[in-house]
Amino acid sequence: MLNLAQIVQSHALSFFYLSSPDLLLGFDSDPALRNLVGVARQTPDLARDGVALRRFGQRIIERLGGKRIHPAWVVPGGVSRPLDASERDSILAEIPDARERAHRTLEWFKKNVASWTEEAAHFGDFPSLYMGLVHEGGNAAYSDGLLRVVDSSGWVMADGVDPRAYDEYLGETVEPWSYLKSTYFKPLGYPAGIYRVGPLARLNVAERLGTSAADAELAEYRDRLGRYPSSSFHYHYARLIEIVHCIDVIDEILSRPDILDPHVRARAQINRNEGVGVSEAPRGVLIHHYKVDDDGLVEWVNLVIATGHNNLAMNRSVLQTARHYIKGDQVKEGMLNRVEAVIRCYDPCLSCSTHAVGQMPLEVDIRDAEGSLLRQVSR
Amino acid sequence: MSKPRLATIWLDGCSGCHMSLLDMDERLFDITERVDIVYGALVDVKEFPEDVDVTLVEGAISSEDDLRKIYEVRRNTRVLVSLGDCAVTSNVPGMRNQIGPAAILERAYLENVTINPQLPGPMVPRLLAMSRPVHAVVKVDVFVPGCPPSADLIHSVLDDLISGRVPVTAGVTCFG
Amino acid sequence: MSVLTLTIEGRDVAGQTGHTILQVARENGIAIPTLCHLQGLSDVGACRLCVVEVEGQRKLFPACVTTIDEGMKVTVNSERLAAHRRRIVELLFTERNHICSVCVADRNCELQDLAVEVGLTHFDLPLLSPQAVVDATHERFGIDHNRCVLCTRCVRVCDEIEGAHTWDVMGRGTEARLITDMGIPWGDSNTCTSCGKCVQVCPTGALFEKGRSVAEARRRRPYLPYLVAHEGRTR
Amino acid sequence: MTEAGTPTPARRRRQESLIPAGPVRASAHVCMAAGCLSMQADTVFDSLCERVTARGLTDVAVKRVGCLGLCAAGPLVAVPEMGRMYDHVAAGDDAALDGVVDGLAGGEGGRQTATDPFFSHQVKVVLEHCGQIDPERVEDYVAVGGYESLTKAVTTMTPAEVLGEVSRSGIRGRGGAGYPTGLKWTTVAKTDSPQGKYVVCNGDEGDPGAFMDRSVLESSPQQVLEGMAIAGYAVGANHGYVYVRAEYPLAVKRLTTAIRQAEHAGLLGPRIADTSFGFDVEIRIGAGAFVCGEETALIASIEGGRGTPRPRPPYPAASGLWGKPTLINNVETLASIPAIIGRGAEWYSAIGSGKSLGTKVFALAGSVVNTGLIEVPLGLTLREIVFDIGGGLPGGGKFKAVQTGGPSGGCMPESLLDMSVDYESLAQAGSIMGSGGMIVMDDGTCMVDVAKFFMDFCREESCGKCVPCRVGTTQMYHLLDRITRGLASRDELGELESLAGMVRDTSLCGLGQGSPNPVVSTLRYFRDEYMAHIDDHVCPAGVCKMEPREAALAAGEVAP
Amino acid sequence: MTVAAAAPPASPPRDDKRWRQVDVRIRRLGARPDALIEVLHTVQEVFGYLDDDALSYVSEALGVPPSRVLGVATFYSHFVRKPQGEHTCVVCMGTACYINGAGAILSRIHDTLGIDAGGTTPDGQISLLRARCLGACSMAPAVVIDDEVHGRLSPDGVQQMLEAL
Repeated sequence: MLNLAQIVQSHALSFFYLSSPDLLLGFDSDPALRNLVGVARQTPDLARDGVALRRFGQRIIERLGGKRIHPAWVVPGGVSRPLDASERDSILAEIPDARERAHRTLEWFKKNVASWTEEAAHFGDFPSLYMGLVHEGGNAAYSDGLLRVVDSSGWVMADGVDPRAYDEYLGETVEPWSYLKSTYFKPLGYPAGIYRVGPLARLNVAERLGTSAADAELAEYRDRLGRYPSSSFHYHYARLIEIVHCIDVIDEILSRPDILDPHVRARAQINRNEGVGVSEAPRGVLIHHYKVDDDGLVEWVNLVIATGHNNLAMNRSVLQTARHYIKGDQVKEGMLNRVEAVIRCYDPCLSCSTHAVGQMPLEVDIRDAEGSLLRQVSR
Repeated sequence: MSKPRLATIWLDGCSGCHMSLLDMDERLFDITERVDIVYGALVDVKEFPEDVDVTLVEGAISSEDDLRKIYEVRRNTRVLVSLGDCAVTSNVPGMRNQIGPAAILERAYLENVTINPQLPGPMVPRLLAMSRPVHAVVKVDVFVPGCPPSADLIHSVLDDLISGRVPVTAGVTCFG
Repeated sequence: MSVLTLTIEGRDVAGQTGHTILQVARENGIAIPTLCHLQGLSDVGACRLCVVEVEGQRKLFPACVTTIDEGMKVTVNSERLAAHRRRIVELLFTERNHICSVCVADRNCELQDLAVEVGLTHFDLPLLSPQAVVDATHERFGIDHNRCVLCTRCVRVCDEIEGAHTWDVMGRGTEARLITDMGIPWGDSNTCTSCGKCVQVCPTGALFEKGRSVAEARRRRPYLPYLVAHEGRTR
Repeated sequence: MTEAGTPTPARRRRQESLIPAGPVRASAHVCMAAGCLSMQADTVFDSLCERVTARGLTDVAVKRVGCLGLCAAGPLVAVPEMGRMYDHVAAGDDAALDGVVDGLAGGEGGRQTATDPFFSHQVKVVLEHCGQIDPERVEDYVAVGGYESLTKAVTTMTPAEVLGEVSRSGIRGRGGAGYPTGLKWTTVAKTDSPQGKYVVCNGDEGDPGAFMDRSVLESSPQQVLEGMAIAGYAVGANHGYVYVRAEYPLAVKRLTTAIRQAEHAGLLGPRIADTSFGFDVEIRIGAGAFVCGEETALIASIEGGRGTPRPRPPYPAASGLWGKPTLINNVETLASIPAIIGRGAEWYSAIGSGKSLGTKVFALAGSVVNTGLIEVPLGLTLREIVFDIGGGLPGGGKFKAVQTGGPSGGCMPESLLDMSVDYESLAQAGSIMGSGGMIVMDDGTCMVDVAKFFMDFCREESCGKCVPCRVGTTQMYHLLDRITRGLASRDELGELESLAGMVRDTSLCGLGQGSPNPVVSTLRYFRDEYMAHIDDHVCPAGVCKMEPREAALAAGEVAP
Repeated sequence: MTVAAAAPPASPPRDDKRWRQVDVRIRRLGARPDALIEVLHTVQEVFGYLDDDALSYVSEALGVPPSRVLGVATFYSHFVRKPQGEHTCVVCMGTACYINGAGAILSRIHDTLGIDAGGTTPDGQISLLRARCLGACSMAPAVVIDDEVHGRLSPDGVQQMLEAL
């Protein structure tokens, strides 16, 4: 439930705080106004929905983990204390409002989706693999389940993969120009093994989400875009559907009879020296692999962060968007903004995945056919 | 009288402090009405502007890029606020100071790589020998410790600054 | 036991001969910051946080070990003392690696509380960032030398209350650190009775209970009745 | 009393002095202290014995003695009957050796100690017998009046009278703090303790650049033992400890011999001078910890523990070794007692001036011609000591500062050369008397580097118990290190000064409280040198290596 | 928790007769706990250094907790816990020696022998130690090689002496 709340708040942040200015005010609008404040002024309701949805997710995290950022509730062996009735009821009370806002935003998005057809066609629309966690029945999984990889036509490249075997399917490589490592799908090798994770990938990989309202939206999503949409632009649409889904799952979980059961903590000694944990973070598959010594001290760690999985896809998308929108040597600000907007589709968290570079330095080299440099533009 | 110019920047940090800034929920709009946000994660400005009134700095100084930016921020800011434990004490980024940057880079980019292991080259900013808190490099006017500082605290600090008061965080909040 | 009268912070108070300034102050609700002091253990006057001014004396006196005299005029809060205490807490934070955000004792640590009490918001001095190890060889407990402030409460409780004297300090100056027996891993000690008193008295996250994470704050000393019963007994 | 050494020229069993049976017209005193010994003084001794015997001078003695003071000119041979001193009598230098023997036979040569400034300014009380007697023969000490004071005290004076004599003499602790000795003795005497009391002689002498105690222990160990016994009688203690540094093996050897001989001669042990008063002495060897010079740390060390000081009160005088009243005095203080009891308090208090009475032994070292040991009445000026007695700086070097008090002391610049050397003036000048180390520095010395040297010393010698000293010295050292590398800013200098104040005020013992003194005093008199390092990135004395600015800027080590 | 290691034997295998000297010293001092430092001096004189076996043995013999014994053994700089080289070279770093160039001597020795203070040359020949003050200030800078004090040395002089060893 903590993870689902995190997905709701993170998706709200990505859609409302970071991407809505492009979508609402237009990719070519005045950059000085093209931000959350601009959105708040133009469509206060949408902005309020965003803040409310994010607060809904954060408040759940705060109640369970004591604080909104870096909560301390999950412990090795379970959680540190059970849920009490008052917390459950106060969350349940907020669900209707959140559900209504989620649907309203989804409807708004669907109404306007037509105005972004050009962007949709050139924001990283290329065939690639998709990876995500799935339950046996094909339902989308967010905190357990097994890994499934499908290609852009839906052919299942790998299924029921136990997370412990992640390193048989995923390889990592380094590019000299970035602290963010690139992961690739080993069976296809590098760079052919390009794959995407996150909302777009999850909806492609899963048969269905598992909650009625969300599955209805999913069906409409697939009617509009096809069974396996391949443009990264649709991350936005997928995110909104996932918000609806997560809210409903939280509702289900809280309605379970045993939700208040006090047995929430298992205690164990060090009976294994290695462990792998995989979950679906808001931005995609998150892999934690630890090795400990016999006393329980962590000796070795490997974390593959969601944004890392998407690195190759993001680079390919920037290339595609830049090629399309930059013609001749004239470059309008809106064009450069679109090059960045395609990256925002992935909702990358460069800090988490690199811990070194906080800001995206954007430099565009404009070369002529022979490759000689015409102009260099940096933003 | 023109509204105070507010900037936020995040160096070697996990963005938790910026998330905490957003966690003031609706009060954020009260703040954005009373200031002009001239630089930061929420606005699309690439160069750090001049004569900024208040800059919230999250994150430690760990790379040459951080160093360049913090000098630039200091040059153009009246009140520099060290926001969060990373900026105030170098916190988690500073944990590598015990073993130095080389060991970290080798572990990530040589040992833990399947094909063409290499240390990221000249285009990316070099890591400094030591990751330092902001005030070890430039003068800091207000310290807001916490990992992250609570949304209420950030709101009260901003409220004080906007109203011309000097915020007092001593004895109010602590590290961690 | 004759009673002596003195003034602390301008208030007339009385205390028994042989009692310390700290005892009398606390009996009268006057707060004095302490760290290495723990009621029930002998006092060593090592952290110097409780130094107070005594009228007519240039020197400062640690309240935890200085016994009261008739007509003594004690100042507990002054600008000078506040600055000294802030500096002492700062020195402790910079000596080793006290990263509260990732510490098992976050929000449950006396050093962290002291930082708030003395109004410390940052460190002007550089962090020394020494290399220090974690010994988790004991089945139930572990020691993280990064968090140790060398207050020696553990040494004293193990010696004076448990009587095992498993803990002691080795080395000198800032190289000093805690050892079990002949500097062997804690799990191999054959003097340690695994009673856990040291873990309960440790003010920071240095001594911790394995398996009990930051979310499960551990119970603190007030629950150790036998400590209070041995008030000030030294051996 | 054993018979004096036999004159037979047979090979002596253990280099005993060559003493003729008949009357002695002249005697050659060969200095056997560590300094001269390291320049093969024992070979010099053998050569002189052979030459005197070969020349058939049957009325000439050749004696092994303790420190003659002028170590710079070692190996030394003195002829007290003629008031002469031969210097640089190198082991293989036949001309010098023959020169001495000619002198003994009635010729000229050597320095006239009466007129030589190094000797003429001195007033020897503690060092009176140094260089006169053979430290390893109690008979020599007795022959010059040794143990008469002890006998006088135990047979003719009551403990109270002894206390009164010492108090009236005005002598103050020679260990460094200058606490009135009489007052300390009285406190111990007043505290009754059925399980007994102790007298402890503090021979830890950890101050770098100080070797007074070593010379006294190596040259006249009996004098110290007699002082301890008198103190024991006065305060009611029957047992004493001498705590000597492990770095002084020769002193330990001679002290052990002295104790055995004294006990053998009934001067120490159960019944001293046939009275009911008994006093025995045990040696405890230090193991290398400067902090053990501090009283409570010394006690902890004698008790077999880590030398960590304890808060005071309770003072050792009331509750010290194993909780019993303990009198702790420095070697030099105890070595002065026999003279005070022998010649009376009035004689002693006539020496010196103001509240600093009696004499003080100083160890002159560093950039000075006559490095060595001197004993002068308190109140002499620094100029007299450094230039008249010390002979000024070698090779005409330019005087810059003189450091007294070791790691807890301070540096006095040229402007204070005419200041009188006594407890009060030194304290006012920001230093302390300390144990007596006096190190002269020429203009080739960088005062910031000296401050860093002493801080490095305190950082390593800190026992680590109390926070201000353990961490304070380390942080002050880092600040000083940055200054000497030209990386520090003015703010950091402010940090250093504020930290110094705090460490002085809150540290538990003298080591911590005194550790900022070298920094504070060099800042007081040589602030311009600090500013040269900080503002101009230059070391005026050319000692410190400045780090390149650009590299430091690029690494974020310095602000622009 | 690993099975508790068998308690170390009451006294380590003492076929070496030098232990007898230690036993005599312990007996003469009445095996009292506060004779710890004196006994450690004897052990170091006899064996050249204090190894863990010796410390455990002394701990048992005097009834002093092992942690306290190690605490004392590591507090004092005179006690060494690693075997020393054939020859010892002690450089005095007292004030008088320091300002007369002891630093230059120490770095020259470091360059000659390739070890730092507290280390021993790989061939076990020479141990380099740093002393706080040897009381030979009149002959600053002073170096003690195998208990022989050498005064007023130059870096070259020291190098020659070391190479002669």
